[in-house]
This record gives sequence, C-alpha cells and structure tokens, in this order.
Amino acid sequence: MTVSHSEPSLATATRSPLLAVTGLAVAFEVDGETHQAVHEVTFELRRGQVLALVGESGSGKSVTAMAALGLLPATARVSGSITLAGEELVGAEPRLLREVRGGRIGTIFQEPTTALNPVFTIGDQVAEAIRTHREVSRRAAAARVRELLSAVGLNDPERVARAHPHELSGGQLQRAMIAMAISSDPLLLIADEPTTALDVTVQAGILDLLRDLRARLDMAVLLITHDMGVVADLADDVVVLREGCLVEKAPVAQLFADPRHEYTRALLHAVPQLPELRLPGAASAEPRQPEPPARPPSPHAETATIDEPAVRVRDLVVEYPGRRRDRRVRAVDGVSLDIAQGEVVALVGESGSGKSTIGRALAGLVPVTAGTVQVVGVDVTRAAARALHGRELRRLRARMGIVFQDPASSLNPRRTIGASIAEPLSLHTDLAADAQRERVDELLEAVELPRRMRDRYPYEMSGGQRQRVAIARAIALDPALLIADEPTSALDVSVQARILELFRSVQQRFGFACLFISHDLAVVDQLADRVAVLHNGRMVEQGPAATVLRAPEHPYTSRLLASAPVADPARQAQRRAARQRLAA
Amino acid sequence: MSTDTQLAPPAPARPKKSRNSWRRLLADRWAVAGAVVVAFFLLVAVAAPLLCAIAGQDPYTYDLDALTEAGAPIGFGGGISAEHWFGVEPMTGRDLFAIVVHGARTSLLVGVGATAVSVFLGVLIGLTAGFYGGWYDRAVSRVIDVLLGFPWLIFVIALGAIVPTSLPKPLLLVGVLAIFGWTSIARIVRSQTLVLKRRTFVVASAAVGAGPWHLLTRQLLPNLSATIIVYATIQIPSMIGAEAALSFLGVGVPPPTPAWGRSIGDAVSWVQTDPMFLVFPGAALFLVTLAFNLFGDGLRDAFDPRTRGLNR
Amino acid sequence: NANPDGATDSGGSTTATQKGGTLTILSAASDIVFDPAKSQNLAITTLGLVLRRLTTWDVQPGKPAQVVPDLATDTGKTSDGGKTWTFTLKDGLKYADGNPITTADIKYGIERSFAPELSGGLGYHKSLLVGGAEYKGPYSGSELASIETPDPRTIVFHLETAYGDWPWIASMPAFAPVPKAKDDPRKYAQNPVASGPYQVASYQQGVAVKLSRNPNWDATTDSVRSGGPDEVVFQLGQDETVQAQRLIADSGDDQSAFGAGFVPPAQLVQVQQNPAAKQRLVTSDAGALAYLAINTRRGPLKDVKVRQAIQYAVDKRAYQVASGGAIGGELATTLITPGIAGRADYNLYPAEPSGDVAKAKQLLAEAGQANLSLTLLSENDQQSLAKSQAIQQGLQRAGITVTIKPVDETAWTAEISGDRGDYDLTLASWQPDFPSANGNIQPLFASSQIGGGGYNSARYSQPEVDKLIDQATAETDPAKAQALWAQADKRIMQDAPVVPLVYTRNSFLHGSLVQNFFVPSFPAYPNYLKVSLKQR
Amino acid sequence: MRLARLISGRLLSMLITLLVISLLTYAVFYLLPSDPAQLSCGRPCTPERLADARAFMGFDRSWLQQYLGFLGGIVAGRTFGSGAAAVHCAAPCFGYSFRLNESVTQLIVDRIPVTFSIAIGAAVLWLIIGVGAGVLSAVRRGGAIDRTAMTLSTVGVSAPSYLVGLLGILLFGFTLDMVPVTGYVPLTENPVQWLWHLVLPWVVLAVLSAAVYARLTRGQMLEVLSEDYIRTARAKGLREWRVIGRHGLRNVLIPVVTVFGLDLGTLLGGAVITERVFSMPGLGSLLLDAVGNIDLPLIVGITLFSAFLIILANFLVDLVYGVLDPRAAR
Ligand SMILES: Nc1ncnc2c1ncn2[C@@H]1O[C@H](COP(=O)(O)OP(=O)(O)OP(=O)(O)O)[C@@H](O)[C@H]1O
Ligand SMILES: Nc1ncnc2c1ncn2[C@@H]1O[C@H](COP(=O)(O)OP(=O)(O)OP(=O)(O)O)[C@@H](O)[C@H]1O
Ligand SMILES: [Mg+2]
Ligand SMILES: [Mg+2]
Repeated sequence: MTVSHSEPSLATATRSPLLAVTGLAVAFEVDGETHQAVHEVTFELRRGQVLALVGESGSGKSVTAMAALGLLPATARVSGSITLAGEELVGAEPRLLREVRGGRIGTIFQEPTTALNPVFTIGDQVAEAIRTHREVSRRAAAARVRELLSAVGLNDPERVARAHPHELSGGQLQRAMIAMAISSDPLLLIADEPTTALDVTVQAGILDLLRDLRARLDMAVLLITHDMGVVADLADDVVVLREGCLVEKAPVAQLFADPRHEYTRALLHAVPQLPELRLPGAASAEPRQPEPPARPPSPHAETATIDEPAVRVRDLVVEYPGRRRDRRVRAVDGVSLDIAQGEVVALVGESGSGKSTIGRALAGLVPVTAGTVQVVGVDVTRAAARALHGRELRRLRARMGIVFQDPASSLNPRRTIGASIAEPLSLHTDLAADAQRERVDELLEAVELPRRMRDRYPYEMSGGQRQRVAIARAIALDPALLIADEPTSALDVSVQARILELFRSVQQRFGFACLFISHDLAVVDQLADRVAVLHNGRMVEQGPAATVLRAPEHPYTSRLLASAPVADPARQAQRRAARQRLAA
Repeated sequence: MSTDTQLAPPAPARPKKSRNSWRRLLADRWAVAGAVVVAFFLLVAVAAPLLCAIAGQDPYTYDLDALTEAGAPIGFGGGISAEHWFGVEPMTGRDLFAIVVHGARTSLLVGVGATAVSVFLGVLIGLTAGFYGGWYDRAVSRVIDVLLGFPWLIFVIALGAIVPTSLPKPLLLVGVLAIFGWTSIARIVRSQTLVLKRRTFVVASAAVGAGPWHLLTRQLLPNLSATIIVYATIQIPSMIGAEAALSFLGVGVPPPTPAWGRSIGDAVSWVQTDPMFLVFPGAALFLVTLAFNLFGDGLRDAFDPRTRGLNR
Repeated sequence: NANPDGATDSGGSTTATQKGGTLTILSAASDIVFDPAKSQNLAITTLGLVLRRLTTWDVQPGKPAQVVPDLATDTGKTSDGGKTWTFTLKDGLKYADGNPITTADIKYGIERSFAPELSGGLGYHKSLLVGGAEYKGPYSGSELASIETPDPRTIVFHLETAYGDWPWIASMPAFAPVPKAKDDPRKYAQNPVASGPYQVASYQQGVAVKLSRNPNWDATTDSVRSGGPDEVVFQLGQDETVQAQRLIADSGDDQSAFGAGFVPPAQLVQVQQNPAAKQRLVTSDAGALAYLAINTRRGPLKDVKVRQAIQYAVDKRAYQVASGGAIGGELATTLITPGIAGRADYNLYPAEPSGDVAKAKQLLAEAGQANLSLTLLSENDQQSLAKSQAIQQGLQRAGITVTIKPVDETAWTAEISGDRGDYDLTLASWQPDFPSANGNIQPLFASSQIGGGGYNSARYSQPEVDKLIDQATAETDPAKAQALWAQADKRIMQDAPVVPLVYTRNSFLHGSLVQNFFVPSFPAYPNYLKVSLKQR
Repeated sequence: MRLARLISGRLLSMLITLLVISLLTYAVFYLLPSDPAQLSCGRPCTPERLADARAFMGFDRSWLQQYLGFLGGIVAGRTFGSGAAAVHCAAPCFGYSFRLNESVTQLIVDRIPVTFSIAIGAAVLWLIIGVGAGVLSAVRRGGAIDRTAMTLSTVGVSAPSYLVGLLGILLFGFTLDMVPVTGYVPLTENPVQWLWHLVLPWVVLAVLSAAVYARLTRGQMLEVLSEDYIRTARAKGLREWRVIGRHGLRNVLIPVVTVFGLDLGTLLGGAVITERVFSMPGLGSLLLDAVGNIDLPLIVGITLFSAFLIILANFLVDLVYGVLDPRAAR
C-alpha cells in the first residue's frame, strides 16, 4: 500500500463512473409537512476509488446512501438519478435492486445494533448474505463466515458466529456488519460510519482491509464518516455536504491542504489534535497499579472530598452467562477504578474489552459476578441484587446520567424525542408541563438540535441527531455522575466540538464526575483528567491523561496511540508506515 | 399551575404527539368509518326504546298471526312488512327489528364490557409477570394454567345454580367472562414483555431512574399497543358469542331479554327455512365486529408512528 | 280434528315385510345400554330387538297398545286378585348361543336389577315384589324369595299388594332372561345374551353399535317382531339437526336409515316445505303430556285460586307454536293422554287457545295477588327456552311476572325430583312407561312421589287423590280401574296443580327405502321391531 | 443441564397445578345442582334406592373424602363395589366410569386418536392460512388483499362454530356432495377415508381460528417491518418473500406461538361443538356426554387430561420463546 492518495483519482479518471449521482433530491413527509433532506446532490464514483462523504450530522449523508439502494422509507420522495454502471437505480425494478443490493453494492449501516436481526446468530446472518448471491454449500458458507469474521479482526470468530447480536459489544457488531457487507466481494461498498464503534487499533485494521479490498477487487467505496483521520487515511476524493447541499467536492489532498468552502474550513479546524507521541524505548509489560489520583486536576477538586470518591470500583468481575455453562464470557476481569467527584475519567481500550460493561455495572444494569461497585457511597452491587428497580437504586439513578453506546436502540420508538428527553424531568422533578417543555427546548438547543425536532420520532432522525438526543437526556438533570459511552461517535467534528464544549461547561458548572468511554484519543485528551486503558477485560494502565497519552507504558497503549489517524493525508501515510513497523 | 406560567406565552392546549395521532387517525378513512359505525350502534343501543317506539314494536310481544301454524314466519324475507321491518322471529312472532335493536344493548354492554375488563386484567397481569419474572411470574403462569385447565363448563353450571336471581346478570356475566377471558391476553402480553424488557430503550429508561410503573406504562405498554388493540378487537365478538353460551347455562341474561348471541344461536337451525332470522342479528354482529376491527387497525397505525414509513 | 293438514302421513303405514338389507338408526345418544337391569327402553325400541321379556306390547297404527305374551304363553294369571302372578314359558326358546331359556334366568335377571351396581333401569317391580325394598341383588349371594321358579318353564311372583297392571310390568326390560353363567355386570350392557331376532355384533362406545341376526330366534314364537333387515346399525352421537338434514337429503346409505330422535322444529318446517321429505315424515297422533307444573308448596301458589288463574292466563297457542304448531302437539285439557284406555275428555277451565286473561285477572284479584312474580325453572336447550318464553309471555298478560331460570338437564331433573323444590313453575312432559292411566297419574300426583327422586313436580299432595290412586292401582278389573283413574284425573285438575298444555306429537324422519315405519299413539315412538327395508 | 433442571422443576409445578385443578373440580362438582345418583336411580326412584345408588358411587362421602379416594386410586389403584360385581382399577387409576363401565384412562385413550386427528390437522391448516393471510395483508397493507382478508377474518371471528359446521355440511356434504358429512374412520383402518372424513372438520375449525392468527400476525408484522434489520435484510438483496418470511416472520412468531399453544392445548382436549356437529367420537363429545350425565370420574379424568395438555403446550411454548428470540431466554 504505497500508492499515493492523489494518484488513484487520476488513474481512474478515464474510466466511466461506477456510481453516478445526479441531481439527487430527497424529501420526507413529516406529519403533513415536507422536509427536504437532500438537495440536488451530484457526484461520481469510479471503480477502485474511495469517495468520502463528510459533513454535518443530519446533512443527508445516510439518506443519500440509502437512496442508492432504494431503501428509503415510503415517506421519502426521491428525485434525480442514481446509476450503477449505467443502470438507473431510482425507481428501478425490484429484481434489479435485489441483484444490486448485497451483490454489487455491499452496505455497512450506521447503527449496527439495530441493523442486525436480534433473533438470528451473527453466523447465520453473514452466511445468508453469502448464500444470497452465490451458490455455495452451507458448510462452505460457514467456513467463509469464520474467515470473514477473523478478517475484520474478531479474535474469537467461532464465538461471534454463534452469538446473537445482543451478546456482542458495539464494536464487535460493527465488525460483523462489515464482514456481511464485504462477504460477496461487491463492486461498491457503502460504508456508513464503519468504524465509529471501533478503537483505533481495530479501526486501523479495518482500514487496511478496505484498502486491500480496493486493491484486490478494484472495489469502490462510498465512505461516510465524520472522522477526518479516516478520511485522510483512506479517501481519494471528498464530498462535503451541509444541510443537504453539496458544498465542496475535491481530491483529498487538495481538500485538506486548501479547503475552499468556509464550512469545510470550519470543519477541518474543529478536528481535535492528538498530542505528539513519545514512544518509550522499552515498554514495560506490567500494568500500572491503579492508584487514586493524588490531586484531581479538575477545577472543582477543592469542593470534592478526597476520601469519598464518586465511584469506587474494586476488583470488579462481570461474567455473561453463555448458552452453556462452560461458555460464560468474562467481560470484565478484576478491574479497580476510582472516579473522584468532579473528575472525568476516560475509559479507552480495545473493542470488546469490557468498557460498556463497566459503564453498565456502574448503573447497576448488569449483575456483578464479583467485586464491589460503589457510586456516591451506595453499594450498587447490593442494591442491584435486591431488585433491579429497587427504590435505593432508583434514587441513585436520579443522580446519574447515561449515554448508551448505541443511541438508536436506547430511544423508545413509540415516543417522540421530546418525550424521551423529558422523561428524567418528569420522573425526578415536579416541573409543570410548560416548564418541562421549556427545559426540553433548552436541552435541544444545547445539543445543537432545532426545537422543531421535539416532535419527531427517533426513526425520523439521523444517527448523529439521535445521539445528541441521548446526550440531552443524560444531562437533563445535571447529574452527579455521567456515564457516557461513546457519546460523540456519530457526530461530525464541528458538532462534536460544540458538544464537547457543552460538556466542559456543564461539567464546570455542576462538577459532575464522568466516566467517558471513547476510542477517540484526541477527544479523550481534550476532556479527560485521567485515562484508564482496558485490554481484554483487564485494566492495563491508568493515570493522568497527559501522562498516559504522551508517555504510555503499556505496549497496548502505545499501539493504540500509534494507530490513531490524523487529519492530514501526508502525515497519516507516515504514521501508518510507522505503525506497521511497530506491529512488525 | 403556578402564577408565572400564566404570563408565559400560551402553549398549545394539547401536546403535539396526541394531536399527531389524532390527525393520523382522522386521516384514515377506514378507521373513521369504523368509528362511525361503532358510534351508530352505540346510539342504537341507547335509543333502542325510542327506535322501537317509532317502529311501534317491542321485543317481547308475540304475534302469532305473523306465523304459519308450524311457527315459520309468513311472507317474504322472514315476514318483512311495514309493521315488522326485519320480519319476525319464528316460533314466537316477536318483532325482529325490536329484538336486534334491543339486543344491541345487552351484546354491546357485555361484549365491550367483558373485553375491556379482561383485556385490562390480562394486560396488567401479563405485563407485570413478564416484567418482574421470578416467583411472581411463575405464580401467575400457574394460575393461568389452572384457569385454562379448569372445567369452566361445570363451574358455570354450578354458578348458575348458586347465584341468586336478583344479582344483576350483566355484571355477573362480565365478571365470569373476564375471569376466564384474561388468561390468553395475559400470556400474549407476557410473552412479548419478556423480549421487550431487554430492549435497550427500556434499560435506558430504567437507567435514568424510572420506576417499574413508569417502565410498564410509558416504555412497554406503547410498544404492546398493537397486539393489545388487535387482540381486543377480536375478543369482542367472542365475548358476545360466549354471552349466549353462558345464558344457556343460566348465568347470562335470561330470555326473553334480547341478545344477539342468543338470537344467532337460535337462528342457526333456521338457516335454511328462515335465513333472514340469521341475517339480521348476524349482520349486526358482523358489522360491529368489522367496525371495531377497522377502528382498531386505525388506532394501531396511529399509535405506531413508523408504520406509515414502511418501505416496499 | 286431530289430523292437521300439515301432517298427512300421521302414524305411518305398514306393508308386507321384506327381508334383508342394513338398517341404520341415527341416534343422538352416545351409547346404548343393553343391560336389561339398567335399561329404560320401551318394549318396542332398541332393547326389544335383542331381548325378549315375559310379555311385550303389541302396537298397531291407530290402535291402543296391548300387552301380549312374549316369552310367556300368556300375559300372566293371578289367582288372588292381583297379589300372585304366574307365567309359563313357551316351548323350545333358545338364546343366541343355543342354550335354552329358563325361568331361572328370568328370575336372575330380575334379581340383578335390584343390585345398586346395576341401578338406572325401570324399577316398577322393585317396590311391588315382596321383600323388594330390602333386597340388594344377587351379587352378595342372596336370592329374592318372592319370585319362585318351581320348574324351568314356570315363574311365580308374590306382590306386596294387589297390582292389576302386573302384566304390563312383566314387559319391562328387567323381565328379560339373563343366564347367570354369562353375567358379567361390568360388560353385560355391551354384550347381552340375545333372545330376540338380533344379537350385538360389535359395540363401539360413542360411535356405533352393530346388530346381526340371531340364528336361534324362532319367528314362530314371536308375534311382535318381524326381523326384517339382516343388520341393524346404530350410529351414535349424531347431532339432531345434522341427522334431520341427512334424512332430508336422503342419499346413499341414509335411504335405509331413520332418526331415533324427534325432528327439530326448524327442520319440521323445512320438511313440510319439501314434498319428497314430507312423505317420509311420520308424526304420532299424540304422545306425552306437556304441562306447566305449579309448585303447590310455594307462597301464593298454595292458593288454589292463583293456580286456577294461571290455568286461564297461560297462552296455550303460543306454547303450541313454540312446539312446532299443530304438528308438534294438540291442545290438552286432561291429564290422561289420548291412546290410553279409559281416558275421559273434559275441560275444567274452558278458554280460547290463547287463554282468558280477564278471567285470570279476576281470579288473581279475588286471591289478592295482583302483582305476582314467579320463577320458571327451564331446561336450557333452545326448544325448552322457546316454550318457557311462550308461557312467560302468556302469564305476563295477566300481570304475572315470570323470570326464566335456565339450568341444564341434569340440574333440572335434580331440582324437580329433589327434596328442595326451589322453583315456582316448571315445564315438563310425561310419557308413561306403560300404557295405563296408572302410568299417567301415579308418578306425577301421588304424594309419595314428591322429592326423593319422584316426579311429582307440582309437589301436589291431596289425601283424597292418594286414596283414589291406591284403589285404582289395586283394581284388577280394567274397566273399574279405568273409571277410577278418570275420576282421579278430574279431581286433580280441580286443584289445578298443573296446566295441561299439549299432547305432544312426535315427528320422525326415515329414508326412502325404509318400510313399515309407523308411530303408534302409545308410545309415540317408532316401532323398531317391525321396520324393514325395501329390497331393490 | 439447565434444561434438565428446568424441566424437572416444571414437571413438579405441573403436578401441583394438576392437583389444584382436580381439587377444584371436585369442589365445584360438590356445588353442582345436579345429583349423579339421581340419574342412575332409575324410574320410579325411591329415597332408599337413591341412597343405595349414592353409596355405591361413593357420593355419600364428603367431597374431600372422595377426592382423597381419587388420589389414593392414582397411587395404589382402587376397587369399586363388592362381590361378583366388584371392579378393580389398577394402580395409576384415574377413576372408573360406572355409567360406561370402563376405566377413565381407557375411555380417554380410545378417544385420543380422533381428537388428535382433528386438532392437529386443523391446527396445521389454520396456522398456514392464518399466518399466511396475516403476512400477506401486512405486506399489502391497505390493498385489496388486506381488506378482503381482514373482512373475511371478521366473519371468521364472529361466526358461531356450530353455524360454520352446519353450513359446511350443507354445502360440501349435501349440495356439492364432495365429502362425507359425519363420522370418523381410524387412520389405521383406511388412511384415505380418514383424511376424507376429516377434511370438513379441519376446514371448519381452521376458518374459525385462522381469523385470530391472521389479525395477530398482520398487526405484529406491520410493527416488525419497520425495524432496521428488515432494511438490512433487504440490503443483502434477499428476495422479498425471504425478507418477510424469514426475518419478519421469525420476529412475529412469539405472540402467534403463544396463542397457538393455548389453542392447540385446548383443542387437543376436545373440540366439543365441532365433534358434535360432525359426529366425531372424540374427547370433546366424551366430555359433553360426561357433563350431560354428570359422570364425575370421567369429567375429572378428561379435565385433568386436557389440563395436562394445556399446561404441556404452555410449557413447550415457554421453551420455544428462547429459541424464537434469544433475548427472551432468561
Ligand atoms: N425517515 C425520516 N423522516 C423524516 N426525516 C428524516 C428521516 N430520515 C432522515 N431524516 C432527516 O433527514 C436529514 C438527513 O439525515 P441523514 O440520516 O442522511 O443524516 P446524516 O448526514 O447521515 O447524519 P449523521 O451523521 O448524523 O448520521 C436529517 O435532518 C434527518 O432528520
Ligand atoms: N449479553 C452478553 N452475553 C454474552 N457476552 C456478552 C454480552 N454482552 C457483551 N458480551 C461480551 O462481553 C465483552 C465485553 O463487551 P462490552 O460491550 O463491554 O465491550 P466494549 O468494551 O464496550 O466494546 P466496544 O468498544 O466494541 O463497544 C465482549 O466480548 C462481548 O462480546
Ligand atoms: Mg447517518
Ligand atoms: Mg461498548
């Protein structure tokens, strides 16, 4: 992979386009009113080319992609033209669409949790995708499934294949989704935020995989992402969308070097920068002893009593019951962690290493196998054991805010987002209906959503919009502890920057403690006081953010930092080379 | 309301969500038609004496002159005439119009009442059983097993003999029907709750400190509404039919109080000789059922915001 | 006119018997009890095909039933005014298995009817025979001394009191011979030792019973059975309406079938509109007495005036229509039914068929009972309820509010024959078990029959009537007895414990190949013993 | 292992449930206005004969004593009557019907083939028709198929079974003369006739029940079709029927299977009216007969048997939940 990034677009410029989107416009009907989601978008994609579709959250990226597959809901009105190798896809015959879908176009959906059928195993679902377009025996398909699953970096393909979606972590699901999408060697891969739930090491692996596919199969990729590092790493050309309009279209190098449009500039400007990495000469394999921070660096540290941390986790073990008793999954293995009041602790680590599980354990949402979890002095383990909905636990939860990893599934499909955001308010405050509405509007504005969205249902929103709803709900009550599981994974950098700003300001105002689970090291660096690194359910390193991110001790942490992409095509190419050397 | 909210700009009277649902419902022609028919029958039930007064008939008076000697109605369509709009009942000569109109009272009261009570009980019990699980669920499941396995036929016979004649029959009926009727809806609701309660949005709601009641009513129930509405609308005719069966066992409203179920039961054997005897009460029951179902479907769609966006 | 133009083929007809074929009898019952001790069969129906008794009935269309000898040479001789009865068997009688029939077997058959294990049959003899009240059957090893069998062909009965109708009693199922060696009380009901023209070939509970010819049956010894078909098949558990539809359709095997049950009113109307089917409809002249029983022990109903008012208030015409019109029954005024020897026709409460409301109101006013409210205990089938409503509607006109209380058949039986008697009115019908006025009056009006399983549903107790019943029962001279019964009939009606409504007429359908199918006046059921099939 | 424990636990609770049901049946029977002894007293009946009959049938004892006797019979067998007429009913004795002179177990066993033939065939038919119609009308929501199917299903739910049976007989049996109208031919005797005689009852029961399934399936399917994973399935390029038949249906099945368990369990205990109309000697007609003759041992026997089937069906359905949707497993 030494091809430079401006070359492919030149090399393929002479070929006829594989995918041509011309004057695409999509409008949704929302309660009798039309809402134009995409305006007159035109772009082309050639074989072997990677086109990144970037832009603000809610700008119509996913809608554009779905339009190509003819998978928009019936409330959508699509005009314009989308051709695949010359064949019109808008309003095409079901037969043609069927053959295109999954066969010539593979799709990675934005939210893997809801996109996978809960009642079938991952293996079944991937095998089905294979067998739909190819005549292969069941056994051969099963073998290919295992192969694909390990190709996407899943360590235990056997278990993952047998698992049902709810038994896997967000990143594992996302990789299963990717395996499914590439299973039939498509001509075109639509990858809608394919790596949002992946830690940077795994993400790097996936990006390598995609690059490899492109090289081997001359596959084109329509990459939708907000991660400018990923864009820099993979894309040949970039299309920038904003509010449904195409604002800029340029080869990647040119875009990063010399963005034309003001919005693009703002976007690039908002990309958080990773600190300069100082790789230690000899990385010690020994994990650091988890130690309570000697002096919490938070501005509110003075008000917090040091001997009464907001969260005290000791030797936490969480096991999930397997289908059989010997198949139990030990997701968290002897983790100890303290979060002082007003402190932001970031939890980073490999996908599937138990980050979300720890978050859930803090809220008393998973049964704890061993160890203790105390939140603001209350033993969650005991409270949770007594009854999942015990009064004590409920009081505790009133002071907790949680952003779940997958916002789509954490919102009730039958309730408007206004109602969902108002839920904690009506549960724990005695605000009148009007006051509640006002507060909801305030919160919506705080997360950069227009007020009119209040009456939308979750399915009528984009992934990033839903994620912001989840954030709004979590901070509605000014919690004492915020557990945020990848809260900005679906947000474009500009919105992310504003959300992070919001976080900071709210945190400064109320001084809540925060467990911040993220794979975006730059964000972690901006926000966290301390960082804890998780690997295979064990805590491998823990310390002040500045130390861990700049001078990591554990090799895994080093690998992690080395894998983080930067939003600069040229530098990213160097980093990639460096990382590959490190791995070798 | 506090005083300062008075000064606030007037908020829309209703939260928009319900307005949306209503608008969706009103936009559904079939649902509206269903609602209109249901309303029509309710009106007929309420105004039964008046209607009969207009027709100059009552459901109790025999008119043997309208019958042949063998007891079959004389004339076209089961004795349809200016006097007897729907003809007459064979063997008695009672006015069928009056019987159908008055029958609406009993049948709608019992059918809708028993359905409402049994669905309420079933949903409450099924929802809580599925949600809480554990010993409570096991206990509920066993109670359901007992009720389902219980020989209700002989129970009802015994009951018919024990209850004093003075007890208001419709109440008794609704009670008996509800006691034996809640079990199936409870099991259905329970089965779906088992899955629903593990959905992330329910967990998310619990995580913000929602109590069981809130989870049950705000998170689970809306997602069960489709099943509940559909099941409830199917239940109504069964209840009306069961009312007839019970009245034969001495627990229902005793004859000659008109009831559709009984009229239909009586009419079955006349289906060849006097089909109109079956057609009128049968059509009434069919129409009401259809109307409830159409309305129920509309309601279901209105409550499910996503349905309209189904792709093809 | 007893013959309404609706039913032309009243009673049925007879022609010469043709032999052969398979006769199908459709029955709603789920099983047939062939055990003579447990059977309540009439002499001319199912059991008569398989089992013979000492005496039997000779029924002919249009003629009253007569008691005739069956196994015996005559209908019994009494030497002491009806207390001792002697019968002698015919010569050369054999069971289906070839063994000779002896009087010891008859004695044994009667004895086993006393066993509690085999209760359920017709037991008129049980309280008549000396020592019968205490006797508990042969299975505990004891015999009944009041039945003597001095030789295998002679049998002598000693009765507690004189009983003129004993020859009729000797025609009851229990008087069929049961060889002790073949008696298995558990299985005898399915596998009796046949003495009649047929034997049980196969028995499937709830499904079918097949009868085949008994090779040892000798037609010359049997005056009442013709043994026409080669096989008789009972199809059990047949829904009445479906039965009627099958017979109306008259296709295939159903052409050689008849229905054992009455044709339901709706199908009766249908048959009357269908000329082909109408030809195959047979209606009895008169049958059971349908009546409204007034519980004479209840509050205002104790007052004879009130009961008389009810006599006038009842709308017999509506009742008749509810029973299917004229084809369903003839209006009744007496207790003894037509077809019973000695019946006197009279009407103590003359009124229009639909009653005399004014008179009823007047009587009620005299009794000071202007606003009566009564419960009517009704069986819960559709027809009973229709009839109950006809009564209700009639009484309503006189200001008597009637509440119908439907209960299922067994509960109804328990209620009216039990000791509690918690009802004001009830509808019942009664067909005597043997064609004597005794059978009309005694079970319904003797005070001994109140509760304890008796059928005195009016709970009527009148010493004067009891005395008349005793006298008439003991009378061996038929003419004198008949006069006494007629007297009792009138006397009872003066007290108005029941309202005679109609003498029901029973209608039956048969297939087009069925011949010699007729329904006598008594009993108002087809005579199975003579039915034959037209041979093609 | 877990399954074994689950099953043994369930068996125990099943046993207790059956005990409760039998106890209740005895207790209710005691409240019944009818008197079984009366029915077998014969005519004319005297108080002494009544007392004899009662004593022989054991009804002179209190219901609790009778119940204990019944339980004892299951454990140790029972002997009824005395002397030459005594009957013995061997160890798992679920009672003895004096009326039919047969052990209850034998009576039930004899009727099982009929009822099971009716029930299973009908169930298969109605499941196919009902779920098929429901799926079809969900997919073609608001279209002609949807409206027709739903209107027909309204007829199905509101028509009395007796009427449908009778009309079926009149139309197919007499007018068209296509199928035999009544009776049952054992499968072992003549499979063709068996099928032929069962067609009509199956169709009648299916017409009645399919309606419920159609409506339930439709409502549920509409819900499921708007889920994201359906979109994923389509994005794989699956044929529409496979998207709906596999991904959609599987998620619809939980409530459908629940109702199916209830219905099949109940039906296996006897389809009273259908068996009556078609003169099928199944458990339903046996029960009807037993109730009509207040044959307590038989009533208790059939009640327990059908309760057992219902409980079993519910148990199986509970097990199936975990298979249909792993999230329901725990
Ligand atoms: N079914 C729908 N009904 C109505 N509006 C919709 C629907 N789906 C999407 N939208 C709206 O269309 C716009 C574009 O959505 P889209 O999902 O394409 O955003 P996106 O660019 O993918 O954003 P994100 O990065 O947050 O995923 C958004 O404003 C969204 O609210
Ligand atoms: N319900 C479950 N049953 C069995 N195993 C489970 C279950 N939930 C999670 N796991 C497993 O536990 C491990 C930890 O999962 P967790 O969701 O905590 O990972 P994570 O660190 O949040 O990963 P990601 O970054 O991908 O979200 C994973 O290997 C996952 O497969
Ligand atoms: Mg998107
Ligand atoms: Mg996670």
